[in-house]
Amino acid sequence: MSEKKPNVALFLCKCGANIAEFIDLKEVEARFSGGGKTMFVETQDLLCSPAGKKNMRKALLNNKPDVVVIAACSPKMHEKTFQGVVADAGINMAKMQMANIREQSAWVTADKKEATLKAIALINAALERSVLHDDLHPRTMECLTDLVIIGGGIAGIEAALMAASAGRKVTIVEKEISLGGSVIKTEEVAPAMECAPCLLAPRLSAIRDNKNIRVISNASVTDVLGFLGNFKVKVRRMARYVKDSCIGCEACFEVCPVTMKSGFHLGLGTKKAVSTLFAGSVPAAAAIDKAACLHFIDGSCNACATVCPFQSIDFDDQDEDIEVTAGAVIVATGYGTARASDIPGLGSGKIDNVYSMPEFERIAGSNGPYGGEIRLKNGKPPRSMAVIHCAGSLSDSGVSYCSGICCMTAAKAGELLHKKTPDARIFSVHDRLVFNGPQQHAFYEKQIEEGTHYVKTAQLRSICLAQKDDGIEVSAGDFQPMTVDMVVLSTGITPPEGTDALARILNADLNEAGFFKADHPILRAIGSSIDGVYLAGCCASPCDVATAITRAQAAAGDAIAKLVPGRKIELEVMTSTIDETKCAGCKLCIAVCPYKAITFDAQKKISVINEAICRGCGTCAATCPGDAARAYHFTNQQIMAEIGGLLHG
Amino acid sequence: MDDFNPTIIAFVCNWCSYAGADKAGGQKLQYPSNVKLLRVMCSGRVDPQFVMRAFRDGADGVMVLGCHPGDCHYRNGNMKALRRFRLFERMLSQMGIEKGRFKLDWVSAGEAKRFQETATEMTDAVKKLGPLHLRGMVEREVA
Amino acid sequence: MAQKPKVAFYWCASCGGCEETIVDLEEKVLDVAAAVDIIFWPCAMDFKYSDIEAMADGSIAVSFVNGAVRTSEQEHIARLLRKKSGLVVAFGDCAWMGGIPALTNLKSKKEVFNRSYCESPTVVNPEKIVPLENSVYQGVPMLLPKFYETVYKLDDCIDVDYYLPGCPPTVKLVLNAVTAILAGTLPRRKSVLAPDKALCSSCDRNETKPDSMVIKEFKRVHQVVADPKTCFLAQGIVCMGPATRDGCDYPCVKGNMPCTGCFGPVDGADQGARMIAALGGIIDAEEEKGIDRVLSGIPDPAGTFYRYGLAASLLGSKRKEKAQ
Amino acid sequence: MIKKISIDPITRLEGHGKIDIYLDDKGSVDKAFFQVPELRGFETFVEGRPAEDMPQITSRICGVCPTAHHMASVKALDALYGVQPTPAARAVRETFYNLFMFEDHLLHFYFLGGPDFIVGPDAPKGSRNILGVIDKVGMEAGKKVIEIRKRCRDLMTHIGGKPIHPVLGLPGGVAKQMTEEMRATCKAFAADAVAFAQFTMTAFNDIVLANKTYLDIVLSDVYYLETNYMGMVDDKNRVNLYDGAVRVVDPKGKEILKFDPRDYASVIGEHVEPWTYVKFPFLRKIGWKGFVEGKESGIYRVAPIARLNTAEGMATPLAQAEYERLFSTIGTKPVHNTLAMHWARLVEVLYAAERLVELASCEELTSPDIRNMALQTPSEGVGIVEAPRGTLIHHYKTDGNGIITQANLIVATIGNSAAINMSIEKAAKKLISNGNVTDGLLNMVEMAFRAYDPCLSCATHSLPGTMPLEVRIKTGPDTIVKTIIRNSDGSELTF
Repeated sequence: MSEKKPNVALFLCKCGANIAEFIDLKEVEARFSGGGKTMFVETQDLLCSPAGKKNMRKALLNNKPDVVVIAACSPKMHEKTFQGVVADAGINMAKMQMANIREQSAWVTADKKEATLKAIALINAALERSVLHDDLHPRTMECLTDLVIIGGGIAGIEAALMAASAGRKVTIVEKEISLGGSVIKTEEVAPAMECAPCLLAPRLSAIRDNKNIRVISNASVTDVLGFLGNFKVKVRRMARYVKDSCIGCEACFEVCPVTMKSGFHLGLGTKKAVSTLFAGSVPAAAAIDKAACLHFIDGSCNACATVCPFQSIDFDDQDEDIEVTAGAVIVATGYGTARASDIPGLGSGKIDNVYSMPEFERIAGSNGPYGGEIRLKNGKPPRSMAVIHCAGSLSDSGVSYCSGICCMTAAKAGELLHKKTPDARIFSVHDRLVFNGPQQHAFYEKQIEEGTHYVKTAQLRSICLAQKDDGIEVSAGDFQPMTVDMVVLSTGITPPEGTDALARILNADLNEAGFFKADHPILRAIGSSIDGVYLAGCCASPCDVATAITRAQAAAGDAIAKLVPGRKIELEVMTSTIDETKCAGCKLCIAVCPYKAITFDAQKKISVINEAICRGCGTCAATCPGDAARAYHFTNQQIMAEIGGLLHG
Repeated sequence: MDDFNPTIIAFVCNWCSYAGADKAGGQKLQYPSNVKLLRVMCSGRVDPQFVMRAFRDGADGVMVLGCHPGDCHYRNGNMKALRRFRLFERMLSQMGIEKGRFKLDWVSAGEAKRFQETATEMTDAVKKLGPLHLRGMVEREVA
Repeated sequence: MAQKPKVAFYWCASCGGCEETIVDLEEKVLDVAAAVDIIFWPCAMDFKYSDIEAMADGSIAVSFVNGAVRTSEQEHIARLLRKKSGLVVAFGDCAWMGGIPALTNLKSKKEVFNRSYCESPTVVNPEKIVPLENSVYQGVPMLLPKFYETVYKLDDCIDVDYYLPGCPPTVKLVLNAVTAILAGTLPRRKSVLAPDKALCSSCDRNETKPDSMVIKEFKRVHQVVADPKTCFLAQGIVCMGPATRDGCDYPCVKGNMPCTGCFGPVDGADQGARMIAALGGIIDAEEEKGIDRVLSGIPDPAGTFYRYGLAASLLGSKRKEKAQ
Repeated sequence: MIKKISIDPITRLEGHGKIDIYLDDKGSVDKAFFQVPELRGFETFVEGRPAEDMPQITSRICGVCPTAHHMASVKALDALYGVQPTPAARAVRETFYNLFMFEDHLLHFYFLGGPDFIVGPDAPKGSRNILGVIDKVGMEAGKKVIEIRKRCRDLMTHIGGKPIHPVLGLPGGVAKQMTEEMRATCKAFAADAVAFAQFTMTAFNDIVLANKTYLDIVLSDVYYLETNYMGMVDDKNRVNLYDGAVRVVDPKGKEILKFDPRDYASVIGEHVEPWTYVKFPFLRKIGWKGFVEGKESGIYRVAPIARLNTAEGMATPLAQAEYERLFSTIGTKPVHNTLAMHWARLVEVLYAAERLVELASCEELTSPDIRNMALQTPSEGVGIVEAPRGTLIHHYKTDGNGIITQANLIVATIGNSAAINMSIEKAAKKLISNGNVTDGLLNMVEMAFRAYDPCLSCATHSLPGTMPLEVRIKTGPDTIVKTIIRNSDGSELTF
């Protein structure tokens, strides 16, 4: 507060008839003219019009008030506009306060007298608070421009390539030993029926050859500190016992005596204790499964090491903690699927030839356990198949929502079998169907033409599978039971395992479904609740490959646009601050800060706000029991004055 | 007392409730002029001191309006407000201030109608309760 | 008149603990006695005011007034003292914020009389006799001062220059104040003569408080055996430290009991509202039910957060119908 | 024609005290009233507060004897929650309590009551204060007084947080464990305390008892009042300040009541007068018979002499010896001489000091087992201690959640309020004749009153401090015949 009372200029806007018709502006003007309350009061037709702004500017330059109060429309409409005008007249933008007499009085109060009185109260409140305003100045900060991408599926890969192409250094952190994510486990991408591995192959090699991209595989993110433009990401790389010099020649595979179920094949196929994820993977290097390897169990075997032409086997490899700095983090952790075995009645795991969709994708995959040959347990190709839609979805027990993409995948499953065995009988047992847009819909029609029976049931939940001599009987109350060789359960899409943990590490919010919550569902679907943490692919919500890639591109693009080498980033102006002389270091503000912007300075024994992270919500100011935390532009004094103004206007 | 014309202060968060009020304005939804708005960035910014000051300075009722749970622009400021005012309300009732005079509620940016209804209901409720007369108390016996 | 500055003490509604602090100055009291001329006025003032009124205004250098104002007599004397004194210092919580007696502001005068004179288990009072401002006893008129509806802090009645916090103020604080007065090194008028910072800043248990603290359950002091080293809040025990002014050297905490807030709020804060806001913010519960479960550990918010300062809270007193 | 003499304020209990003496037309005393014009309403505002906060809230009833209220309150909480304090807790509490009694009694003897005797009733008023005392007993002794008190207060700070408004007590225990280091300090202090108590007793013998004039005053019937007496005793009917049963003897010294604290309400009634804020306790067994002396009066007295009268001895050897000497010297039991309070007080000082010695070497004192957590659902509890100024009673009722629903407090001094009235009247009657008020009146009345040590925290804490008084002889409420003012600096005006 300055010693001498600041001079206040008050502008009243008629807003055409919008305000003038409902509020007696003459009376308002009279109420605030003279009496020391204001320096001058000026009524204009349309303040936001070029003429209005020009007049305002003139009045400001002539009278040089310290503070400007504008009684007009909602600040959400024109706060920026008028901040510009006053700034243009050499007055700090924070020395302008709007009184929203249009939306809050003129338009909502029938009685003109009442409307006028309310307008007077609102203006009075604005006056009372505005004289206490302090200048605010835009603040900027140097920023890092590199990216860390969590997840090396198609979305992560796409984002990495895009950022790298813009010259940014990118680090991909992948939990598997090689990139590829879910798409690499898929044979084809519907409805275009593009070969998924073929989509990936060129991108994988591009990644391998790109100097700007570093891949840390067999690794996970253990901690993330910082904020947009300045993140520290801690990564733990698990030992793989094979050096990067390995090119994946597979020479060691033959000599490895240990055969085990392959996770890549979801247990349907096998691999050796030393293996790569798939042929031609990036990174190419194989890895040793320590739990299964005889060398580690009893030291009895050394076969791979002896046979390796590149001396790449390294039994002494250790887990390693790596710290990476970046300006932004892109989350591309993909999705999981509902566990079919959890679904009652559908006998997954108990009845032969009942598969979940991911399992079927492996079976159908040319890089799968059977080289892409769709077959039953007995090795014969299925003559008939039933796909159960929404398996475990739309239920309180399993996935409560519609994933929106499984119907397409279900149809694709039929198509895959149809291609291999054109006369196979295919049933699609469903309640509701979701096919978005012309391509998907056309694909659905094609299935019907090709003879797929779309069987509608209202009793999805009570579908029951039973092993019969001639196959698996699929029955529910309301359709003719069918007996088929193979049943595929179209399971719903869930957040991938570890999402909760990662969200905690990132301090980011999740939505009800457990996916990462978007900063704004419409305006900013690729932003998380944390500035500088982006969402690409399925981690925000289930989507098809095309959307996943689009999101990846959008996320990378937004990050690239925000973080430009040599350019500073603008920071929130209305942040909060802590008065060092008053702070007792009671720490209570630290817990309430939604952005972890407050930390405890052990030397000074006080709390400190990192104004680069602070978004100015003011919760700390409302919390501080010692009156040390202060929210710029919303200080206790200003708000108290506003209250007084409203009540005594 | 039909002629009793209460004053009600509503602390509204910038992102949801203030916008909701703007929308009510845009749709010309009429509500009692007794309700006067005060903008804060987040319902989590509303310090119980503000509410007490409003009562002391002559408000007959006070509302704090924020985003619906889960929709807070600042993640969970509204939940902090909820917890705070849960405790605060118990103190208020000890101080003899009736429940109906204070209200914490959620109004989203889209809920113009809900804003109108909330404002109207609050005004009716406070009208029924009559003047708070807190200043009557503060007008002390001491000269 | 002695050349030594005259210092007066007066007690309104108080317990005598503030005077006891003076006695606790021990040997130092002799130094103080040497430096100033301590005079006590109640006698002369209580009844016949003429000789005080005869004194020149401001002829008392400093008046230390302790106790809250509950009766017309106390108010009258406070006013007279103000008139005659250069400085008036509100000595202790009762004078500064109403103190413990201000908890009566949660009750009405009627309730006080009923409880004390009619409904107590030992009172034998079939005719429901209660003390009266004017009564006639055995043909003799008897007078008692007016008993107000509400307890007031001193500056509700008179202009106060400085405030000494505490229930009672500590010896150290009193000596500092007296020294400052004698040396003429008082801070700006209206100051509270103690650090403008919260207690946690000096409490040695603060370092045991986790940086980011949430509270899952509030425990009442009798429900737990408090660890003698750990921050009380960290143990889920309400400690007023964060919302209470520093300067007492936290004797209660050293006695392994939480701060109850007797040094009042820091400048510009309402102690109770502040504590409610702070504790409310860190409650670890989502929906109403859960929150209420946590809050059940604070059965008496008003009495807990305004233990010594109800008269100084923004609400001041339980709401009463307009005083006729 | 009624003449009225006002002594205002004589002192304060919960506030100021005021004495009105009315003369009949012959100019001799018709009646006298002791008025207390203030009330803070603790019983009312503690309703709704959590019981566990009572020890700290109720200690604010009196800043001179906060520990008495604190301890009565804690004992009420023990009863409320149906728990016995652990042996360690009990030892710590009793240590703390005896430190307090020792200090408070000494404070009274040297700072408040003592000057009357040590310096002398007829000594220049300006010197009748602690400085005067130091003068008389010698600077060395004077330093000793201040030093021993300081050590006592420091020790209390270590044990209970604060000497004024301590934070020690919790139901079934205490908040803080005592360390071996604290025990050592206690031991050292206790030894010196006994020595100092004996020193004080000797001073009292030499200066007061050896002085015929003083002794006559003590024994003069101006300060003689025959009443019942109340006090707490242990299982051997010896004085106990912290715990025990409450015993009542009649003016002949015969036990007429012995009750457990929880039954207090069936024993004690309180009478209300419209002209004062204090109540007048009496024995229900006899009933309220007005302000009268003797066997048929329900009025009883509390505080040191009352305790000695009630008990059959002291629990510690040196104190027991002094106890016997007191009664043999005065020659009656009970002793009805109000001024014997001072002597009795010193006997208790000695007892407290000796008790401290015992406690300091008590095994459990430093045990970590300071809380009994077997709390029962609370409903009602009574706690009684012997405060410096007499039997102090706290009684709480709560809901199942331990929130106070009703409280009743019988403050020690209130126990004497009726007796104080009568002592004043009696003194006045003896000292005023034909409307002549001698200047000596002020001090004599003051002595009668001060003997009760009714929680004087005002004038009597003054330095230099005589209690300022004003006597006005009036014809009717507003016409003043004669005014005598004695200012706090001792100067006296008559006009």
